[in-house]
Amino acid sequence: MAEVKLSEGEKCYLIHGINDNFRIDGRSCWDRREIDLEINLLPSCVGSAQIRSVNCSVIAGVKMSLVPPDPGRPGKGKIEFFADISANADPLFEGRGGQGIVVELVSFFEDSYKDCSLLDCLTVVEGKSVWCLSIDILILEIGSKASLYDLCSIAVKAALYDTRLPKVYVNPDTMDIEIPDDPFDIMRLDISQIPVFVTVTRIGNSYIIDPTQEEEASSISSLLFSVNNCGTLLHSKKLGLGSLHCDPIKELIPKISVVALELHDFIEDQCKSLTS
Amino acid sequence: MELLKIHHEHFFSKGIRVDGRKFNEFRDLLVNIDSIETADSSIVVKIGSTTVMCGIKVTLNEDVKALESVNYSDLIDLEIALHPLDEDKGEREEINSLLVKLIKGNVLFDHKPLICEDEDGERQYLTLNIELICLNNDGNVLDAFIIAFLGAINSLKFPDYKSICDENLHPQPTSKPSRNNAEYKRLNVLKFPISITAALMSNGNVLVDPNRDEEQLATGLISIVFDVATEKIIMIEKQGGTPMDDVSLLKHISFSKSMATKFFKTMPILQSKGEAMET
Amino acid sequence: MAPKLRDLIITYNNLANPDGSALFCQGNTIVQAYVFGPVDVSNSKERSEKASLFVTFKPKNSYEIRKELYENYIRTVLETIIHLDMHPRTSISVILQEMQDDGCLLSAAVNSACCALLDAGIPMKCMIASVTSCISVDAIQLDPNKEASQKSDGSIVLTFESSKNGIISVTSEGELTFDNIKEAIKLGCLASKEIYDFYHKSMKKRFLINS
Amino acid sequence: MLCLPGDTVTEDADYMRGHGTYYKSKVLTSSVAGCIDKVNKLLSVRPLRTRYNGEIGDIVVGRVIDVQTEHKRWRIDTSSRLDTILLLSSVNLPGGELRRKTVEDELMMKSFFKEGDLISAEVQSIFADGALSVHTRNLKYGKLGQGVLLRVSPSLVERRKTHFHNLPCGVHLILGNNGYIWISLPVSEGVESGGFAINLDPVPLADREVISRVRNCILALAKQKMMLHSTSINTCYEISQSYQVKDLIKSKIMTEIAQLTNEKMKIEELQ
Repeated sequence: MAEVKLSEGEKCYLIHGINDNFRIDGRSCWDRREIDLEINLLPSCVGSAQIRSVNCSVIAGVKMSLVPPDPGRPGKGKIEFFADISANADPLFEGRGGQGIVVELVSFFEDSYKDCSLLDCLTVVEGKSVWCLSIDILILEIGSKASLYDLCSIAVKAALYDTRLPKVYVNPDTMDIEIPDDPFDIMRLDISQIPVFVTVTRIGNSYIIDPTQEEEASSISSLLFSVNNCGTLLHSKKLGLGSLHCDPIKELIPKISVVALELHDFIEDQCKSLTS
Repeated sequence: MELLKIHHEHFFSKGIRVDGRKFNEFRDLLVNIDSIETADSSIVVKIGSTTVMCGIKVTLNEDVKALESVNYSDLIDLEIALHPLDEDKGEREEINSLLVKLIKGNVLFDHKPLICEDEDGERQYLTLNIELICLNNDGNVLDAFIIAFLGAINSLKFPDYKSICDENLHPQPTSKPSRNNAEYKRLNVLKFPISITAALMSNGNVLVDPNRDEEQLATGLISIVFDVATEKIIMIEKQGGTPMDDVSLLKHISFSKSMATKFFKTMPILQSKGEAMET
Repeated sequence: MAPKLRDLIITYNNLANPDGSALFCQGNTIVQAYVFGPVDVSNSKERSEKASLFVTFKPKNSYEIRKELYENYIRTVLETIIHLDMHPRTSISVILQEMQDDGCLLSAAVNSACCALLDAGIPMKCMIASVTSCISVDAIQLDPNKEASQKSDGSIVLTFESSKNGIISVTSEGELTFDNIKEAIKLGCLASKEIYDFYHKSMKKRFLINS
Repeated sequence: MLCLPGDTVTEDADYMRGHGTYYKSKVLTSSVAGCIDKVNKLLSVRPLRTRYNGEIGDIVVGRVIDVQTEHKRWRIDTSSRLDTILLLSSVNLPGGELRRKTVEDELMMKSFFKEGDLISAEVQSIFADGALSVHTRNLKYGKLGQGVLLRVSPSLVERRKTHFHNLPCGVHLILGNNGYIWISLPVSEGVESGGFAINLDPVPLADREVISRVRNCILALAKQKMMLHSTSINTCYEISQSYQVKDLIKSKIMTEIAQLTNEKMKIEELQ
């Protein structure tokens, strides 16, 4: 992503606008741009989703395998995340440039999913064998870094919605695992508990969501939250260098829950309408 | 560059090349085996003034033991170096990837002798450390490398794994045991790759075995590797450059095939098991 | 019966940031191509007489060994057809992302690169079409899927150019006979015409939408 | 007519070679995918999308990439193939047109234009390798103040007599030939001081709404590859009034207003 450098005039215009709750494209601070979601597009994955917004495009694919569980967590499945900024969305990313974002993204996903209830339904034989879901996140294009997190979380959640695992039968005597060939004998995952990410970006004296590239260039820093379907904050992280004062953040939290719930509803509605 | 081109084209118009060769003629070939004492097999090949060297050393391989099944390609360790003073990164990568594809991608020899069992019935694996070095690059390094590789594999003799183990423990580079020892093993070569490289010139001429000047003037290179035992094509590689129509391409392939066969017959080192050359 | 390619789908300009982009599907093999440039380039990579071309192939799993072979092959093909001398001191980068491999990945990558270059409006001498055929003991198959190509004894990838239908690049794997190659060229010639037709059709569609 | 690379444009030797074509053994051949454009005897093929091909006299909007004091020039991004050059000798410095440029001015270059600044300028000359050299030696040109920059494909902006527009809705618009479009409030005459001082007072909300509406209208038109000029933008602006500004970034509505604009303009052309 080429670092956009703004002129003083542009920056000033932009920040004043946000203080008036009227952004350059006419949105208010808490409006999101259109999101276009598609699921079930990669036949080689058990679940996949693509998400597109202005200047941003992310594909998530899920693959599965049977593995022994971690000794400390015998009844829990595993989820692994891999991310790749494909084709460096811009030549400036070439090589190591994109690596920082990828590492941050993956570690935030791992932390947010660590105690997700989804892991419980991935157990096949407790202590012996569990499903391991490998989730590949392929970032084709980046608009702004802050909105990338939000979009990736939606793509992953939608891909998990789309995921169909084969039903597994365990022979009670030998404890052997049988996977029937029947393509219709499948189970779906309960995705309701899966968190989504909401990033708020501080510009001037206000917080906004889903910043454009220009807005991000004039921001001080961003806060990233993962929120589950009850509106509870699971995990958070600060992006960028600027320092933020605590009090306004406290006031933000109810607002973030609302935004997150909207996203949860959006994913559910979209996925339902896409599958029916 | 322009002058060089005019110079060469002057000769082409008379049907010969600057060094006096015909278009379809190879340069003189010189082969010298066992020039490196510390290697288990070594060979120096000169095509004109292009000089390459291939050395093979057999060592014990501990790494592959962890693998579930050990394949042919796991037992080859290939290292390729163009002359360090003459390093063109693009060219090196290209030759490197082609040779890896040829040597590791095809089962060229029977690798069973490299897998041994010790007294406890445990499997031990030997690796061929093959080093291909270009000492002087005057064009057509690929063909020279392949001849060197084939020659070196052919004349390779290695002791069984126990003495290699001993050698690892107490290295004795000076006391190299005599080669006539009956305990030495050989590899059974299955395929005999011979490569014919030609340069396509802008005026439509096709020059076999181009030297460096000709390579630089060429608008494209085509290499075809034949297995002379079966007369099959193991690899055909033309990367970019002037397009060739189907007729001339096929013509070139059949010509190269006869060339490769002829070439092979003139070189006993490549066909025999190496004994004939040792005297 | 004329041998058939799998269904082709091209989506041009599917991304906003690059100068040109194309999503190329050949059956279930999908490659996303991006083109950036011609743009100014750092002094170390600059060539005073023509544009520098960079090709990056991004496999799905990063330990793919064919990456370098593919990059070399594609770069040499593109160097032949792009008018590099028209934009001196600039760089053109072509980035190819494997999205899904169901056989003929190299061919799909070459074709997708051609589409993205068309989309970016980069001057080229002609178009290219790459066709893979795989050979087993008794049969030759055009545009095989992954399963078929794994079963076969050898494969050959031919890249044709559109002006005289000459062969720009050839690369092969496994053992082939002379007749195999002859047959593959014949099939490839026919198939490449089909691909050019498809380029025409898909471009026409794109122009119609936008005018 | 649609041409793809390698297709013959014409076999008639009378025609001249334009952009997007080349001679292949004396036959004029297309080198890009695009439509054939015929101007008298000049044949060119115009692709849907390319980088900006500058011509002398073009008006461009660009962003300063860096200041090269040692070369006495600025590098400007104009979405051209090579970075555009603005020489210190091609700018008017505060204090009059004929002022001599001194060593102090060289050291002060950064205070005139610095990295990230936006400028409007005119193409002065084209170097042999295709790089552009621009100048700002006119009061119209110079540094741009508060406003919004848009980037569209250069092929959507036609070469016209004027690229500076004061739209009836009350915004000032610079349609750069390079596809960079600048939207701001109108600058009152006489205030332009070679554009070195800029006004940073907050812009009233009502004016902001107009600017954003124009911005979204231009994006809607550009998405449908419609040519951008004052007429099309004005028409679209009026049509867009039935929607709120923030709805204009929804793709459905964008398509709708662009199509309505297209129809309305066709009707007006007929009249």
